[in-house]
Amino acid sequence: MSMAILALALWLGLWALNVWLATGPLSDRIWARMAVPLLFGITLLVLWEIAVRALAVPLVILPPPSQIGARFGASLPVLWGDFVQTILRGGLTGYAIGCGAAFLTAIAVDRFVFLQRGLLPLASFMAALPIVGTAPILVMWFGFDWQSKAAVVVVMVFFPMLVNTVAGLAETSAMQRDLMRSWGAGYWQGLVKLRLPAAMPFIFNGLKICTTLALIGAIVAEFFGSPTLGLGFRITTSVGQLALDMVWAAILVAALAGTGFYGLVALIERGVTFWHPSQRG
Amino acid sequence: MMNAPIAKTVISARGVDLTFETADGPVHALKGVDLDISKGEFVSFIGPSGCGKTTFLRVVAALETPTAGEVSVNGMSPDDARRARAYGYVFQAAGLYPWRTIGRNISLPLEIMGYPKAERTRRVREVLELVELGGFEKKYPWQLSGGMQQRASIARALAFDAEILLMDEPFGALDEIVRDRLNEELLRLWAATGKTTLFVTHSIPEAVYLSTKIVVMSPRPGRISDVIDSPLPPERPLDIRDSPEFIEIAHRVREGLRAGHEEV
Amino acid sequence: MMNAPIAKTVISARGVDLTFETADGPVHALKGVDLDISKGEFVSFIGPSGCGKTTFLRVVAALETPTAGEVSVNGMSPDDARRARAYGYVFQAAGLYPWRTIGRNISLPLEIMGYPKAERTRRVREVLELVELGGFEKKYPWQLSGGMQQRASIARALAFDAEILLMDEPFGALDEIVRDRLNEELLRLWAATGKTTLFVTHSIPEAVYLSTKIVVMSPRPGRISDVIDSPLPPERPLDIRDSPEFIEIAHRVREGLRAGHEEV
Amino acid sequence: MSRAGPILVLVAGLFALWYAAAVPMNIREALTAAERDGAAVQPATAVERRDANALGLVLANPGQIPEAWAQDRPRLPAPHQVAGELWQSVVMEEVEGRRGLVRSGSLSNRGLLLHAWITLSATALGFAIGAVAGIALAIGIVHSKTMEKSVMPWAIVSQTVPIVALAPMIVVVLYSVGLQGLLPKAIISAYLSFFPVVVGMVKGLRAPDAMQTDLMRTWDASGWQVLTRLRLPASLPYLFASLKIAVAAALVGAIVGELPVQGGGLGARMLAGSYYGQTAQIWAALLLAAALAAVLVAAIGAMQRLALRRMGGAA
Amino acid sequence: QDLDEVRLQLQWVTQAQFAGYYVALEQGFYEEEGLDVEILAGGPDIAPPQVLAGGGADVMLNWMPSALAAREKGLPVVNIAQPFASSGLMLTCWKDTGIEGPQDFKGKTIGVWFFGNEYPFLSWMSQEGISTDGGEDGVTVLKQGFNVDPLIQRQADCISTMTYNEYGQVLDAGISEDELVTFKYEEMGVATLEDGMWVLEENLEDPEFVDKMTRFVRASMKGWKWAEENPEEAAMIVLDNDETGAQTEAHQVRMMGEIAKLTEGSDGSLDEAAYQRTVDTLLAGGSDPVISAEPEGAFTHEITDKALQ
Ligand SMILES: Nc1ncnc2c1ncn2[C@@H]1O[C@H](COP(=O)(O)OP(=O)(O)OP(=O)(O)O)[C@@H](O)[C@H]1O
Ligand SMILES: Nc1ncnc2c1ncn2[C@@H]1O[C@H](COP(=O)(O)OP(=O)(O)OP(=O)(O)O)[C@@H](O)[C@H]1O
Ligand SMILES: Cc1ncc(C[n+]2csc(CCO)c2C)c(N)n1
Ligand SMILES: [Mg+2]
Ligand SMILES: [Mg+2]
Repeated sequence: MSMAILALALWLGLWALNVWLATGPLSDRIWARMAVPLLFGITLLVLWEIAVRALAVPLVILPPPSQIGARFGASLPVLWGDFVQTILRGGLTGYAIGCGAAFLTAIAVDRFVFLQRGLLPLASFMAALPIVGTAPILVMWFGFDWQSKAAVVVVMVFFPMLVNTVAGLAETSAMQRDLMRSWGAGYWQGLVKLRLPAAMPFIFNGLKICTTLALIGAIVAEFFGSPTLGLGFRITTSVGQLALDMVWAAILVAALAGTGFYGLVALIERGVTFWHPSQRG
Repeated sequence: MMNAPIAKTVISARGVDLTFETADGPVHALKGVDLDISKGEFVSFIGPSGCGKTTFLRVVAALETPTAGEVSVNGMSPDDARRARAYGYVFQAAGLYPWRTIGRNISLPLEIMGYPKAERTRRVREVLELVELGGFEKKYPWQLSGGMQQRASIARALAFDAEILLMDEPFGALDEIVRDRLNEELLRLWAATGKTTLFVTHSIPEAVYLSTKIVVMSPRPGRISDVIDSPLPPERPLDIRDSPEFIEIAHRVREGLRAGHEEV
Repeated sequence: MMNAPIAKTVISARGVDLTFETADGPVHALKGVDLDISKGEFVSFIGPSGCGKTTFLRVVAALETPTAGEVSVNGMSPDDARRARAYGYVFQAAGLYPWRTIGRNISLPLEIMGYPKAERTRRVREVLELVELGGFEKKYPWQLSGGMQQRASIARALAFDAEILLMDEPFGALDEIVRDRLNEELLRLWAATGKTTLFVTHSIPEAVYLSTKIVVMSPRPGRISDVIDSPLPPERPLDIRDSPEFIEIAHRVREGLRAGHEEV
Repeated sequence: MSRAGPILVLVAGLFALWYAAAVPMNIREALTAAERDGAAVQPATAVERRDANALGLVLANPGQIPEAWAQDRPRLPAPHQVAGELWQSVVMEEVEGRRGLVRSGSLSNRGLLLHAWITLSATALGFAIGAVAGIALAIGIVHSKTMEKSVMPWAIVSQTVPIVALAPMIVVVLYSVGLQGLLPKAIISAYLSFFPVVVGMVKGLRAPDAMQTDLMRTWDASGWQVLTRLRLPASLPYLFASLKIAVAAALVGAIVGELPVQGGGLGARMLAGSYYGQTAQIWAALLLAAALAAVLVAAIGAMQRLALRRMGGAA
Repeated sequence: QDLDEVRLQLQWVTQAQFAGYYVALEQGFYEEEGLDVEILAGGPDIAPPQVLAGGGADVMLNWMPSALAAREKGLPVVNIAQPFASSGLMLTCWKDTGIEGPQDFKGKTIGVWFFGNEYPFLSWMSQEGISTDGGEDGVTVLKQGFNVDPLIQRQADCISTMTYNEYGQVLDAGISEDELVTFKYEEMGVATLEDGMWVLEENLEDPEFVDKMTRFVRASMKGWKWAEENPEEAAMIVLDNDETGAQTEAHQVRMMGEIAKLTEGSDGSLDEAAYQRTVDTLLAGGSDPVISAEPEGAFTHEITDKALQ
């Protein structure tokens, strides 16, 4: 009980500090901007630690963050290998291929009404080819190594990217299009000079959503067969060994990689779509 | 009321009707519009708000298809003329692309039409000076005042060599002084290049000062109620606006406008 | 050059500076602006494009914060006045919400301010008639011509009882006849309600015809170059524009404008 | 007809491609089977064939092509094999099966309809939770700087946690605290679907331009009024693009939530199919799931068109 | 009358491997003992020890290596009964790879189940002195999904199979026995006990729980014996309980037949010799043994003794 009160007090205190940091006089300092999410995260972690200890949650169900941190620190070489295998080889390759293919498809769909009528419904058919179903098949086709993981990622990111790009390409105003017409701009010119720039906010939406999907895809695909490394491999084998600290250390790697990846895309987005009201804020 | 072609006819409209279908019934934007415009003419369109001026310009530029009637531009369909890059169009609202600076907005049609880079830079400079926006080349549209945006959009249409200039209230947001200056510039440019110009305005003096022909329109349905050929000489100093001929034409235009309004 | 308060001062600006930071250097939009506006005055702002008229109105409406200086409205900060719903603002561009019909666009501020439904319907009807848009209530903005959109946006600002009316080139896209009519209407409305009005225009006759006070601005940095109090009587038939007083004030304004332009 | 035309043409093309692809995919097994039956194939032994190019094998043994479409455990079942399985599990099982609709009065657990229904209900619940949570979070983020700065990064982190990997564990843990049935699956499904909605809606709610928000300011509209009268309508294109993705993600989530094969569902079906090497079974469940997704996405597309029409079909 | 609730966590999806329990349920053996039993199907990534620890089940089925490893990890689980007398685990290889004995594994690719099931294999390899890190002198280990595709696709030279399930699937794929070489762990002397019933140690202090488990084990063993005698009906009962409806009758009947060979001769009580052999195998795991010390109190005869009275 007293633990609960302590936890609650801690939460309120840190939240208040956060509100002050985020909106107070220091809010535009760079360190304050970094501190806000960190503080929030630390709050969560501390609460987690308190909860696990207070409720005596068995270690094989949920280990406390301190133990996860220790395991993470002690397993860096192993986790690095997993990171390279899953994120760099499987995830990134699949992300690049999948988003690229979806982008080109979106342009084809945009160019030919025929494809728009025929391909879009088919693509949404592909949308929920659930990873559970596709992964075993793709592992069967492309083998155990990262190639099959990349293939799973391709299938996963294709639809979100396609939907966003198609929506983005439709996002021009009538006057903007009329101008292009009045200059006798050809299809490609209209695309490159008008529709693509106008679509960028949507395209980056897709790219951002896909970053996390790519990670999930690469990790989960490893459940269905893998070499003896990779984050997905680590997670499943460690669950089996009840080494929950290792499970969470692997998840930590995924979270760090994912956040970094997302942050990178968001950064590029800021540069590319600086003109959009949502960025001018 | 129709105007016999004097020189080579560039634009010819015959019985043009245009009806917009809207959720609560059709809107007759144009009805039985007949008009011939010769090469090198400067034609002003004047008429009450909503009478179809913009719509007519859009029909000429192949942005709207008439429900009935025929339009030909240089003997081709408006759409072919569009493809042949015959038009420089200044829209009623500025319509600048927010992701491009003013300079790059102006150079956009030049890029599209394949002008070489050096030429683009030169022309952008030139037209920016012309509309008195030197020094704003690197700004983004949302960093400009309303009138500045409008001037940028005028500059954009002037930067390339369109045979036909379509200008929809280009000077609406400008003060008298700049407006006078730009009127003079436009006239000079027109005289020098002989571009056929279709110009929508709400200012009677402006229409009379600039035009070789003034088309007065009346609304609902939009049609041409008067076409006035200007007897003013091609050389027009600003103070021509005090001459009796000028005042007389202005009067006729005002009467036409008023008649259009009363009908409603 | 400053204007001593005659009656109750509603708006008072003291040494207002405003600088925009842009990627390629700061832009001085306003510099040392001092101005007092009394209750019920009709003040026109005139000046070259880009001289800071819009910016000044935005400062008064608490949409922009001055870099230096003080503005007070009814003795409070502009922001408090905004919260007290003191302003009816007509922007330079129509700014209608594309997903609402004209009628629902006009009723939007009324909804926000909590007018009851019947009252809203009545007022929407009324102002639509006032701006001659009866029958277009159910249309969407993109189905209207440029001038009609602008009128709709005027109607929107007139529909509710704001104490202070801020109008940024409201009649820019209207023809002379409608414009004259709306000028008369506006004057009538102003006389009837005694609303303090800040009015940006590029038309010298319009400014002179409407105003009790004309503020002439000059650009880069934007500042007030002249403040002219109009000696014209409150009752103003349209033909007052031919009176010698009128022509004399118009001349003074034109001189002020020209001076502002030459400086640049 | 003009709408269906392109779809039909493309589907036909897809099937042709599918049949064509099935040949090199399955040729090895087909040849092995033929070899066992004593037919002469080129090259003669499996070991020699292992490193041979699949297309080369097809060319060397054109007579075995039909065999590639008739394998029991194909790498890629031919369309008619999948169709046959679908017919069996959707129609025949219900009509003739011991536990089918006709004999038992309820849907058969050996048929696919029951499993599709189980998955669909978890999807619907999860999508509803996810969409509402996503919109709510986006609204919070747009309105509170603190929320934006502290929650948004963690919303991102939450998605990088391979929830799918933890799904079985979560289901187990939830079970041990007494949550069972639809809810654990729906929670996973919601977890996957809320994120696209947050990302899209944050952008969409911020899409109104300066003039539109300034107007609201001059009227001193409250936050709620700005939200309902301006931000939400302006965000609709973003919302619908996000919802389409979210509903697909919700379906994936529900299926993943079925990984601990208890209780059936299409996910359980796919997985069980994979454990017992029933390729056709996997494909049938897969196609049904895809069809389900297509229907759900199309439903949202219809809502989108309806909403746009009601909003004047703005140009 | 009030029935006592028991939740049993299986370690895999519903199949004839667990026929005894389903039979006991369907034939009312549990009810006769005053028990209301809920059988929770397992699957990949469900770790039964975790379910037990979380309070999601009262008793679990588990392979002894995995259970003993959990015990060392601080989750004190105790074997209360061992219906499976022998192991069904084996490696199945293509004969044409030239593999004849364990020493031929060098340089080959071998599919292994992880998730706690890798322990017996790792022990075996360590006893044979073969490295599992790939290369010429070691084996390349793949984490095998739970099906036989890697063998059929020839992505692996050998894969793990159970006599009662995967091996049958290999045969179903049209491969004849003489194309294959098999290595039963039982015959290699590295067999570990499978499918024991395990509970949390702390629960055993509660006499009521012990009583409940006694009745549970008694009824379960009755179910097993019934299943051994009526394999076809037992398979049908399993099929009826399979919520996915994915299994085929033929496969389950054959599985029941094979399972019966493993449960044959067990009355449910743990054979201490087999236990010791399992522990020795696990301790012999070379540089990375599965368990590091002889377990204490990892099993009890208390319940089977009472149940067999
Ligand atoms: N896309 C459209 N859909 C429906 N009606 C339209 C559309 N565009 C224009 N209209 C209607 O057509 C009529 C003529 O419009 P147009 O824009 O040509 O007027 P205008 O003469 O340019 O007026 P202004 O001087 O105000 O710009 C108006 O009544 C308008 O409501
Ligand atoms: N958001 C902004 N960022 C940067 N500069 C701006 C911004 N808004 C306005 N300016 C600059 O401030 C100056 C004054 O602009 P303002 O809009 O007040 O002019 P104005 O008098 O209303 O002109 P117009 O008659 O053309 O509407 C201009 O030079 C403009 O470029
Ligand atoms: C979660 C989990 N997955 C797999 C096994 C290993 N296993 C035990 S029985 C069996 C099925 C054989 O047909 C398999 C693969 C396990 N113990 N726990
Ligand atoms: Mg117009
Ligand atoms: Mg302005």
